[in-house]
Amino acid sequence: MHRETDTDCQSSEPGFSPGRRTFLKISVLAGAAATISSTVAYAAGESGFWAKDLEDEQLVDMYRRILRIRWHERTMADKMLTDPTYRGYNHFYAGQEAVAVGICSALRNEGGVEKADLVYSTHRPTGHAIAKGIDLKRMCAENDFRATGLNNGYAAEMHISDPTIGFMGADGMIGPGPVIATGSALAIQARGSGQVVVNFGGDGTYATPHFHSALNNSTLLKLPFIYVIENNLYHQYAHYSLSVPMKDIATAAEPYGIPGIVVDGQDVMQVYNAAKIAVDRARAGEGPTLIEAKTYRYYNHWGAPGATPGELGAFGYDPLAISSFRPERELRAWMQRDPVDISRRILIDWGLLDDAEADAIETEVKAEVTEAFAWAAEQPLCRPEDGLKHVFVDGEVEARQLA
Amino acid sequence: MHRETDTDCQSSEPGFSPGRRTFLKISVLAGAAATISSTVAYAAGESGFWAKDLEDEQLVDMYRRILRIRWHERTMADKMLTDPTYRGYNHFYAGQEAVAVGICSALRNEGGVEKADLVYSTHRPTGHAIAKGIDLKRMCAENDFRATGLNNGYAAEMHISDPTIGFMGADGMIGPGPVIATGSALAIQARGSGQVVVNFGGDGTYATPHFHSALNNSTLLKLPFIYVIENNLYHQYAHYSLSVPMKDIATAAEPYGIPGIVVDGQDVMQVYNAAKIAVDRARAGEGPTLIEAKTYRYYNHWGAPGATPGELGAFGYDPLAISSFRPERELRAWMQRDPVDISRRILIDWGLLDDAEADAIETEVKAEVTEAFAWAAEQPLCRPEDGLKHVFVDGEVEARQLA
Amino acid sequence: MTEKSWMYAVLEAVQYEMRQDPNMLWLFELTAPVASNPGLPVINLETEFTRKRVINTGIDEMWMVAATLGAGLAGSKAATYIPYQGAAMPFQIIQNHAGKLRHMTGGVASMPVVFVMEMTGQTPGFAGQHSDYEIDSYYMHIPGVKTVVPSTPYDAKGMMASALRDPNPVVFLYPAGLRELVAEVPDEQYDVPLDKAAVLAEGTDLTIVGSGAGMPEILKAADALKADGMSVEVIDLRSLKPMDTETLVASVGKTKKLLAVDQTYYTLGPAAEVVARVAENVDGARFKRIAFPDAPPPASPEMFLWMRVNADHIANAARKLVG
Amino acid sequence: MTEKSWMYAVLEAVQYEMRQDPNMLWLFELTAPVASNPGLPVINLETEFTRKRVINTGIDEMWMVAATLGAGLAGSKAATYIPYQGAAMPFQIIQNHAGKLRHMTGGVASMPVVFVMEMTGQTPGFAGQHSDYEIDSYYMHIPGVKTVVPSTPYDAKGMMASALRDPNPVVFLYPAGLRELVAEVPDEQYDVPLDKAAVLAEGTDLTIVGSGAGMPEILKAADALKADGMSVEVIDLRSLKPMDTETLVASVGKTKKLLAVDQTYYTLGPAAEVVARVAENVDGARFKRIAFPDAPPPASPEMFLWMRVNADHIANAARKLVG
Ligand SMILES: Cc1ncc(C[n+]2csc(CCOP(=O)(O)OP(=O)(O)O)c2C)c(N)n1
Ligand SMILES: Cc1ncc(C[n+]2csc(CCOP(=O)(O)OP(=O)(O)O)c2C)c(N)n1
Ligand SMILES: [Mg+2]
Ligand SMILES: [Mg+2]
Repeated sequence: MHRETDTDCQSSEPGFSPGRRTFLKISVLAGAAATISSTVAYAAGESGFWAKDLEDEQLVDMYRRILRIRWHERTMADKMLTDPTYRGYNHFYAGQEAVAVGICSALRNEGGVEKADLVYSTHRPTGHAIAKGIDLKRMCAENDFRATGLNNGYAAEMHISDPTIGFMGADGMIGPGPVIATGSALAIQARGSGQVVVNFGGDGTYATPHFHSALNNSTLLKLPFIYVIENNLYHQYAHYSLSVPMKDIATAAEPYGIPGIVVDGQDVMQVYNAAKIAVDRARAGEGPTLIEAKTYRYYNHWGAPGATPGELGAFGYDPLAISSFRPERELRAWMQRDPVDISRRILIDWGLLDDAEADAIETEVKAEVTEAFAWAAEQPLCRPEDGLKHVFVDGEVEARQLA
Repeated sequence: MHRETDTDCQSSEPGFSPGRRTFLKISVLAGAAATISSTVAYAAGESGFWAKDLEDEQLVDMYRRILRIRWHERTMADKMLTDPTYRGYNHFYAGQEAVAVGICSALRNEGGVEKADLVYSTHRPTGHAIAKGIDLKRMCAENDFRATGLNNGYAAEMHISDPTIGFMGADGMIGPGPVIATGSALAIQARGSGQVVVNFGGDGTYATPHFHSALNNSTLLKLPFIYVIENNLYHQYAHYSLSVPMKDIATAAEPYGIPGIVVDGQDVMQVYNAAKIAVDRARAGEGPTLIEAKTYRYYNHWGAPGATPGELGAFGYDPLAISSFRPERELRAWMQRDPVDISRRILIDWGLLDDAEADAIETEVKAEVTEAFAWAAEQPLCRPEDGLKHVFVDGEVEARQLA
Repeated sequence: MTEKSWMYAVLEAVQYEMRQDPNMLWLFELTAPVASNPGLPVINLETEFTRKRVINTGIDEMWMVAATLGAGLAGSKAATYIPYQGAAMPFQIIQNHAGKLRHMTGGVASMPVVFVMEMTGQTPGFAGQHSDYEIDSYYMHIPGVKTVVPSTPYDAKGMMASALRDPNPVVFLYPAGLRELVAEVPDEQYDVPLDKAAVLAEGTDLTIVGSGAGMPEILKAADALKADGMSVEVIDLRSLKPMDTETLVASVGKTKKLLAVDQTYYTLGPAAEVVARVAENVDGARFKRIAFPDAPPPASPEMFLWMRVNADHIANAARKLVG
Repeated sequence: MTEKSWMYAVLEAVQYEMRQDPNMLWLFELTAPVASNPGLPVINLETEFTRKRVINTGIDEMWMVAATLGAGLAGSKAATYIPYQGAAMPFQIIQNHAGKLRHMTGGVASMPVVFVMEMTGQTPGFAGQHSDYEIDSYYMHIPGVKTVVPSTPYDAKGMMASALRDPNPVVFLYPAGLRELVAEVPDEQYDVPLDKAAVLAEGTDLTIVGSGAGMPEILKAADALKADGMSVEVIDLRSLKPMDTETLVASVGKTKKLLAVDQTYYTLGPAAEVVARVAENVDGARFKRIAFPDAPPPASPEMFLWMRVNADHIANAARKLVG
């Protein structure tokens, strides 16, 4: 059992991002992912640096989505901390934005469950949902338990879903999600619809029995399935070394004979690159890929304990965390390689934006987020009796609490 | 998915067994297990050939136990085929005897659950039970549903157990056994009682979600746990390539960072050697080992369909096997490396026995088995009402089938 | 209309739906979807629809059910056949995912899936895990799945057709002890509703209610009781959830005596729900339940056969209740 | 005798047994075995007994339960605390192994183990998997395990002590909604039996039966009904299996009216067993059940709070039944 704190990602120069040309050269030479880990055979760099081929518009849109997640987070945290009438909650994703956006940028995000690429999310879903293109207003309304929310107030944060964009939903359980996701990949393979299924899962999912099941069956059947592990070093209040015997979870791919890619989860271009490789492989019928993105969350496991209104991140200890604390310095070191900063600097460096344009986008996104929360707050609450609906496609169940 | 029939074991010269000295040299040079597979890093030969250190008496006893299993099998098969009043059944183990005996010869087989090494078995348990030293008469009575059977007639073949010798029992389910076994190893580690836990499992257990759970947790906690996979190439009616994406299941040990040993399951000395390495490691507190024994069963999955009275093995197709047949030539090729023959030849070759002595042992064992079946047949049947007992330690449950 | 085995009749229903819907999947483990019947073509789903749509897996029933669910969520109809040994392995997937996803997503999740859960044949001699008959209770408590258990080849085919056409997840309990039953079964596809009990015999003295593998012995007992001159009403639940309260209440409202029979353990078997629903709605009736004792099935046939509910047990209980 | 929280009281019982038995193990996942109480020393099993005996694991509840069982089989007393999110993950291990092994081995397997299964606090807002209260039904059908659910800190401590001393596997249901209840709890170790219901109030007009997290609202309703002049007998089941039929039958034999209340879904909740047992044994009584509807709990507090059984629902049902 290795117990040292993983600091690989921090050892790179904070926020460093070379010019577009230099960057390309580095990634071709060393492999984009190889800067993170040399133990993994299948480095992204082997296949070239695909982010270069994206349209300028797409690249800017990636930045915009990262910002949208970030400002949704910050607005929500502030609401939880300052507005006692606000009932919504969140498993905060701030710090991990580049993972969701990098992956979803390699996917088809339209056309419903029969055409779009499908994303299965976790108990920490809002970042994935925004990256996939969810309607922000209706998501905010859902998280605020409103009848006009994305899921009519039945779901709230931990179960939001929107199949029309291929966002198959959050799941409050750790383990089953990836296995269910392989079933979607099986259906896609059988009907030949050319879609790809991505499952997001935390480092905590490695220890579940389901982990083996998802990788083994998707390997045996060569399914178009991508398992993205967001290794943010902690599952709830425990360091991942308590449940994972290897440093890089991606190495778990080896015996199955499928690629295991370790990628810097703070750099959206590197994440995109890894995703592109896996998506191409999946669409070509070559089978699954395991991607491990090294990343970190800025807030505590759930909600905003330890956070301060108006400030990013939760530096105070989570009062619920009894056995395993996240050291403040660890958190601050990770924040020096912030995914928002990195993506902004890359776009400026590549000459796609200047500082003023980047700022303007941020201002727009903030307004958009503020408006979404405001819209949500005005939406109607649910009617109690509607709880009896949607158990089955038709009809209602009986109100057994009443005599 | 590799689909070629695994013929590695057959490519060795049938029944070949070099003289004791030559043998030692080969195993030291090439690694006893390395003759089976070169893909596995941890070859038994690295650690020397331990079977040489066994007392002559122990070596002869290994042969005797192999014979005891074999004649129990043959007698049972003949009874099932010829005696319509006989109600017992078996998941036959013939062909795999060297695995059970090789492993159990490296274990402590006395002292109850607090002192003996513990063995968890499968739905195919009688070979393991005999190797561990079970009372043959009482086992035969149990398999014949007798009140004086080992488990008073409640268990029958698929659940026989005798904790007094550390035989923790058969289990009719595929998957949970190994995980439960790791819990025994945990208890042993905590109380410092120095025992070792061995779990037998078929190649079919690899695909279960439990496989990962057993290996991961035993690795994280460095438990004295040995997972012996008896890869007999088939799980029920399907070739193992349908559920296992690698050729050697032992390679699944790699990402956990624990040894994965491939061993020739037909040669009891090689199996013993692998077991000794794993047992020493476990007792030294160094953690678990995965051993894959390449072997083959001579009968069909369950019972004796396709077999002929008085003949070893079932060459007729199993009428239940719809999707995957075992080719007759595959079976015949494996029978050329029969574990009974190999162990006998080794002992003769090493000068421990001559042909007449070996024959005499076989005659003794046959008589012992015949007597056990005869004793069992005379035992009393169970009293119906006793079915209400043993649900809890005390008392009985009510007879709810009666108004 | 031809004499068909239960097994064949069920596969006929599956074959028909798979021919209609080119995306439909069938996942199995050891029980290949193959059946033959005198005078009829062999059905072999694996060869007819190829391994793309008919998937043979390793020993991982959790995956089989989860994958079936995932196929449904992606818009493809799917069904899986779980052998009885693995019937509790995927429990959590059905309980926490299939059963909740529709409601938890506000009606958005689509799950046109069928989980065929084999129950043991309760064969004497195999003990515990291989002779039990208990999953009906576990699966019928889950909201959001329909849990059904036919008892005749006719119902088995018709309910399989209905289950495959139902947009909701259906747990289709499949008592292995019945799969060799033979009866007249129509050749064409037809629906048997998934929410209606069947009144198999009408009578006025007593109502006997059971389900699944319990029905053959109940019918035998009813014959014996009729021969005694008792007027017995026999009800086959068919659907455990939703349970057809109306039919039960109407019957016991008339007979005022209810004997509820379970093959599973007494405590919290389906018969508890039967008695409770009727007791809430019919005043002044008398009630009795018989069931397997609250003990795992022992291997010894002597013990096991005494414990498993049979026609004698049922007839005796009926006589006590009426007499 | 000191005022103690439920949580603290339970850990006191565990700490005592771990001090007695140097081999006893405790396995946990996210809920560290730590509790504090005003005026009393902090209990921290992990620091007191070290990580050798108090094991913090990854997210694998199946392993936690299987390992606890395996420890018991090897002769070491063991207990595990499963958080509610994982409460159905180890279902098959308890159902097919812990529940059957003793009987299947003819009495040979030893299993001095306790599975503490947390149930959600039924907190509004979390929906489905995080607000349900349903595992009581699943676990109480299993033969060979005792399934208990205390409702007060006193019973929680005493039943934990009894469970840890019991040589049989015990499923100790732990409603998270009650863990902050505070009451007088003795400092010394004591036993509360695992097979007896508790009569919390005596009365003659009506019997109300419930369990676990349902009890506080039942007691509130009973107070309201008493204020109305109704004489209400209140029974806390405490043990779901074995169920204390005698106490139930004696009570309804007297009151002739039974209101059975469940926090879980209506169909086949423990209340079904309560009604059925009484209906079989008491003639001429009247029966009513209320429970959560057969629907997963929705996130919206407006919907959820209307659906979850509360004191008003109970009092209204009682008035209908008696009036
Ligand atoms: C089966 C199950 N057990 C326990 C939990 C409680 N739980 C919720 S989130 C979580 C930690 C997940 O960690 P990880 O997968 O690393 O994701 P992260 O929270 O770091 O994003 C746990 C244990 C759960 N939801 N489901
Ligand atoms: C959970 C579960 N699923 C299915 C079965 C049915 N079954 C019994 S033995 C067996 C095959 C086991 O194969 P393997 O592990 O290779 O052992 P072998 O029979 O070859 O000794 C299967 C599928 C079972 N017992 N348990
Ligand atoms: Mg994590
Ligand atoms: Mg096998």
